[in-house]
Amino acid sequence: MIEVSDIRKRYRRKNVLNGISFKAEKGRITSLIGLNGAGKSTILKAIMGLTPVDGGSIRIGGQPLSPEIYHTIAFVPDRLTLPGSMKLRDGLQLMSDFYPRWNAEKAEDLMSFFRLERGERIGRLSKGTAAKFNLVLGMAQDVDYVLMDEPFSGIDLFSRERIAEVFTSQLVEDRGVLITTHEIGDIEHLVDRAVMLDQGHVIRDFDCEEMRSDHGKSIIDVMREVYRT
Amino acid sequence: MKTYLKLVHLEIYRFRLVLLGLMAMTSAIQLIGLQLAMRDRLQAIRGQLTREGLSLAQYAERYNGIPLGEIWSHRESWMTFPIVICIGGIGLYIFLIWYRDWFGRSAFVYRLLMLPHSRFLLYVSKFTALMTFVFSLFALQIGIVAVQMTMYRLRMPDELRVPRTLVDTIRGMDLVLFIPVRLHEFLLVYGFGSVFVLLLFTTILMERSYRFKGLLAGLAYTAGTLMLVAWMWAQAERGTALLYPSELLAAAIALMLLNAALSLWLGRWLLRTKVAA
Amino acid sequence: MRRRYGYSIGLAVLSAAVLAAYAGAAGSDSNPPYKLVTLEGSTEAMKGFVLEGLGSRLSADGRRERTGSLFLSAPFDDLIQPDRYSSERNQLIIAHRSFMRGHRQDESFYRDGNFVIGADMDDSLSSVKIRILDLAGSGSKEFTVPVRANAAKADNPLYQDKTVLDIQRIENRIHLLVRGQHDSPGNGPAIWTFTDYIVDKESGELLQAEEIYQTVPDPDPYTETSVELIAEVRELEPSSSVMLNVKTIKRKGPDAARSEQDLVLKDWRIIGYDYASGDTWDLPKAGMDRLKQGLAPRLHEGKLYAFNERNAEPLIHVLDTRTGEPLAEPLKLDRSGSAGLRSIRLEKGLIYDNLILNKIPTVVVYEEKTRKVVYRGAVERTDSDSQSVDYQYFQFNYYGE
Amino acid sequence: MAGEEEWPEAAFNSRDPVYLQVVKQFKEMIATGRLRGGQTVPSRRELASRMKINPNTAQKAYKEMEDQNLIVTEGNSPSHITTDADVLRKIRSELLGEAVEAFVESVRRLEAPVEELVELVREKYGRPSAAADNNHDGAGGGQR
Repeated sequence: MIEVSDIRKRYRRKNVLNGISFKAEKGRITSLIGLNGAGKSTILKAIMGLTPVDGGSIRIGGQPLSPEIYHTIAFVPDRLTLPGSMKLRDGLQLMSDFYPRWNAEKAEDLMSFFRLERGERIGRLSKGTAAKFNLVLGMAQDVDYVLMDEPFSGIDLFSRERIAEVFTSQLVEDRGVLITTHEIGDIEHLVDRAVMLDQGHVIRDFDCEEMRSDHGKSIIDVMREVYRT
Repeated sequence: MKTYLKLVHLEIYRFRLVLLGLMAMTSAIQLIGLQLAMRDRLQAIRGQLTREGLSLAQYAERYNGIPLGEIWSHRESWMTFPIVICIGGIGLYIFLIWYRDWFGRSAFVYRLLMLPHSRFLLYVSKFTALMTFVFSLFALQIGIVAVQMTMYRLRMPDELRVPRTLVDTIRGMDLVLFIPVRLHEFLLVYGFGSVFVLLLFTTILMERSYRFKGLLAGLAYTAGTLMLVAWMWAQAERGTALLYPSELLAAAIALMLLNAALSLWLGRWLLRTKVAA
Repeated sequence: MRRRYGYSIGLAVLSAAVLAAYAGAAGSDSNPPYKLVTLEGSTEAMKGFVLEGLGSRLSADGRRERTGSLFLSAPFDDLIQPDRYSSERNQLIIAHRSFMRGHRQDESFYRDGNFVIGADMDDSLSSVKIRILDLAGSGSKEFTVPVRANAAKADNPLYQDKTVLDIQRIENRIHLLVRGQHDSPGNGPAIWTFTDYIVDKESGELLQAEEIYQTVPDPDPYTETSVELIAEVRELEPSSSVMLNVKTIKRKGPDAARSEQDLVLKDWRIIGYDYASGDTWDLPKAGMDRLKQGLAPRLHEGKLYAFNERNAEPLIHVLDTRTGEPLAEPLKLDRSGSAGLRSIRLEKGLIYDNLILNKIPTVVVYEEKTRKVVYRGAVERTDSDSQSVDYQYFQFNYYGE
Repeated sequence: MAGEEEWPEAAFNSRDPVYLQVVKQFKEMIATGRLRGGQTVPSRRELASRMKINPNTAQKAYKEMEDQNLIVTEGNSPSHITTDADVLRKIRSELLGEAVEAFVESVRRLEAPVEELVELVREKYGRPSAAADNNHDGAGGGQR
C-alpha cells in the first residue's frame, strides 16, 4: 500500500501541506478530495518524488521512495508530459523505451478504446483527447499503483464517461488507485475510500460503502457538511 | 546502460534539426568562402601576370606556390565566423538542454523526473549528448577541410599548387585554435571545456533547487574556477612561481578532475533530493 | 530498433570514424618531416643543442619534435624555451631542480665545479639576493646585499634601474657586476653606471663596491653613449674578466631614424676589467683598428673573439683582451648561401657555425685549436610533400640534455 | 447464463451502499425469472465492467449474496444461483413485501380507504403501464 505519514511542505511562505497522513491500499480506489489549492496535486507529486517534502515520510509497499519503486507506480498528471512536436506514436515508443513494465497490448486496447489516432501530433490534441492519451500512458503499465490528478477536469461529458469506464475494467483490478478530484460526481459509486483535505490538513478519511450503510450519506453529502462552513 | 543510451538518443533526436542547421550553415559558408578566396587570389595573380608580362611558371618560380592555408588572407573570417556561431549555439544549448524541459509548452520534466531510473542518468545523458554535438561539429569541420583540399586541388593551377597534408593545412590556419593538431593541446582544451560544461550543468541544477541564490553560487564558483585556472596559466607563463610549470599543470588538472567529480556528485544529489518539477 | 535510433547511431559512428582518422593523421604528424642528418664527425659535440625551424625541433641524435600550434598548453614546460641567452640554465633546472625552484628567471647565474650561485635584484632596486648552492652537498645559503644608489646621485632618486649582469667567484669572494641606469637632471640622456659589488662568500658581507665605469652625459643633445656588456658568452661559466663596449654616437638630425646610416660613431672604446685585481684598461688602438671592420667582439675563456655574423664568409679573430693582438690565426668559415642568416656560438674549445650552406640549413662544428671539423650536419626533408628546406633559416640554440 | 443484454446498466443512487443495490438487482432478476435457479452468474470482473461498478464492489456484492445463500460457489468453478426452492420463493415474497411496504408507507399519509387503494392497484396493475413498456424495450435496446 501507499503510506503517507505526516508530510509537510511549505511553498513560497505558505504551508501547502502541514501534517498529511493517509493510506491507499493496493486493489482499492482511494480519492483525495479537496477544493482547489488544498494541496491535492502536491501530495501526488510528492509521492511521485516530483517535489521534495519538507517533513514526514512516504512509503510504497513498505519501501522508501527510490527509482526502482517507480517501476511499480504510474502517474497520470493533470497536463501532458510529452513534447508537443512528438506524434502519439513517438510517445508510445518513448514509454516502451523507458518503462520496463510498459504493456504494448494494453496500450493498443486503450488507444482503440479511446479511439486515438497514432499519427496525430501531441501538441494539437484537444484537452479531452490529451487527457485520454495521458490515461493511456498511465494505464498501459503493469504497475501496482496508479495516481491520477484531476482526470476529469475540463473534459466533455462523453469523454468523462469513457474515462470512468476505465475504472470498472480489469485495468484497475487489484491495483491501488489514488485519484484526486474536486467534483466527485462522476465516480461517486466507483470510489472505495475518500480522503478529504482542507488547508493542508486531512479533515475526513472514510470508507464510502461504510459511510453509506452506517450513515446513509453519499460522498457529496459529506462534502457538503465539511466544506459548507 | 540501455536506458542511458536511449536517453542520449532522445536528447540527440530533440536537437537534430538545430544541429543539422548549424552543420549546413558551417559547410555552406566555409566552402563558398574558399571558392571566393581562390577566385580573388587567382584574379589578382592573373592581373599581376599581365601587368608584369610574366608566365605562370615564371611567377611560380619567383614567388613559389600558395598552399591552401595561405589562400584565405583577409577572407579567413569566412572560416572562423561559422565556428563562432556553432560555439555560441552549443554554449546556449548547455542551458537550453535543461530549461526546455521545464519551460516547454509541455512539462516534459515531469516525465523525465518520473522515469523509473536513477535521475543521474538524465545528467549524464544530457552531458553525453552535448559532447556528441561538439565532436560531431569537430568531425564535420575536418570533413570540410578535406573537401576544401580537393576543391583546392581541382581549382588551383598546377604551378601554384603546394601539396600539404590535412594536418599541415589546419596548422597553417586560425582553425588550429579550434581544431588542435597537438594531442595535449586537444586534451587540455576539450578536457577543461567539458569540465566547465559540468560546472554549468550543476549551476543550472543549483538554480532549479535554490532559485536565484543557487544560480549565484554556481556562477560564482564557475567564474572562480575559471579565474584560478587562468591565474595558474599566467603563473606558468611567467615561470617564476614556486611551482614549476609542469607542477602547475598537474595542479590545474587535479583541480579540474576534482571539479568534475564535485559537479557530478552535487548534480546527482540535487537531482535526487532537491530538484522539483 | 535500427531505423528509429539510426539518426543518433549514424551521427555518433560517423563522427567517431572521422575523429579516429584525424587522430591517426595527427599522430603520424607528431614527428615533423625533417631531421638533422650527420654528414661528418660525431654527434658528441651536439649534445644538448637543437635546431628549430619549420615547426620542428631537431637534435643531432635524431630526435625530432613538433613545436608550435600550442596555445593553452604552451607555457607548461619546465625548461626555458631555447634562446641565445638563458636556455643554458636548463642544465641547472635539470641538475638542481629544488635550488632553481622559483628562480628560473633570476637575473644571473654562475656555476663552477664547487658552487652554483644565483643573484636577483630586489624589486625595490635597493638590494640583491644572492643564493649559493654548495655542490659538495652541504645545502644552500642565502644573503641579501644592500646595493646603494650611486653616491653622487643619492639625493635625487630620478627613475632608477639596476640589474645584475654577471656573477663571478674568486676564492672566497663573490663579484656582482651591477649596471645602474638613472636619468640625468634636466632630462638629458640616461647615465649608466657599472659597479662591481664584492661580497664575502662565507659571511655574505658587502666588502667593497668598485665603480668600473660611468657614462658622462654629452651637452650636445644628439650625442648618446651606449654601453654594451661583453661578458663570457656562456652565461654560467667562470670568467676572470669582463669588458664594456662603449660607443659614443651622434645622430645626424633631430628626426634622424635610428638606422645605422644616420648615426656617426664619434668615439669607440672597449674597456676591460679584471675581477681579481680590480684594474681596468682600454683596448689599445691596434686592437680597436682590427675591430673597426664591423666585427662584433665576444669574450670567451678570457679571449676576445671578433667576427661579423652577417658576413657571407666570416673570419673569426682571436685577440688578447689586454693588447688586442691576435692570439691565433683567424678561422675562415664556409661561404654561406644567404648572407645575414647565420649564428656562431663559442663553446669549450669548440666553435659552432649555423649557416645556409648550398641552400641547406647546416651546422658545422670546428675544434678551435686544430681548426678541424668535428661535426657537420644538415637538415633534410623526410617527406617530399612537406615544405622544402631550401634557404630556410633554422635557429640554433642550447636546450638541455 | 444470462446473456449480455440481461444486465441493465444500473443507475445507482449514491446514498445506499452500492453493493447492496447490486444484490437487490439480482433479487429482482431472480424474482422476475430472468435469472433461474442453478444458472451460473458472470465472474466478478465481467459483472464490474457490465454494471460499470468498481470490481471491489462486485466482489462485496457476491460475498453478500453468498452470505444470504443466494449464490453458491463450489471449488473454483464459477458461482451459480442457488437451486434451493425455499430461498428462491423467499426472495420473491421478500421483494414483494418490501415494495408493498414502501407503497403503503408513501400512501399512508394520504389516508385513503383500503378499498379505494385495492381498486386503484387492480386498475393500474391490470393494464401494462407505459413506463413498463419503455423499460422492456429500453432494456433490450439499452444494452449495446
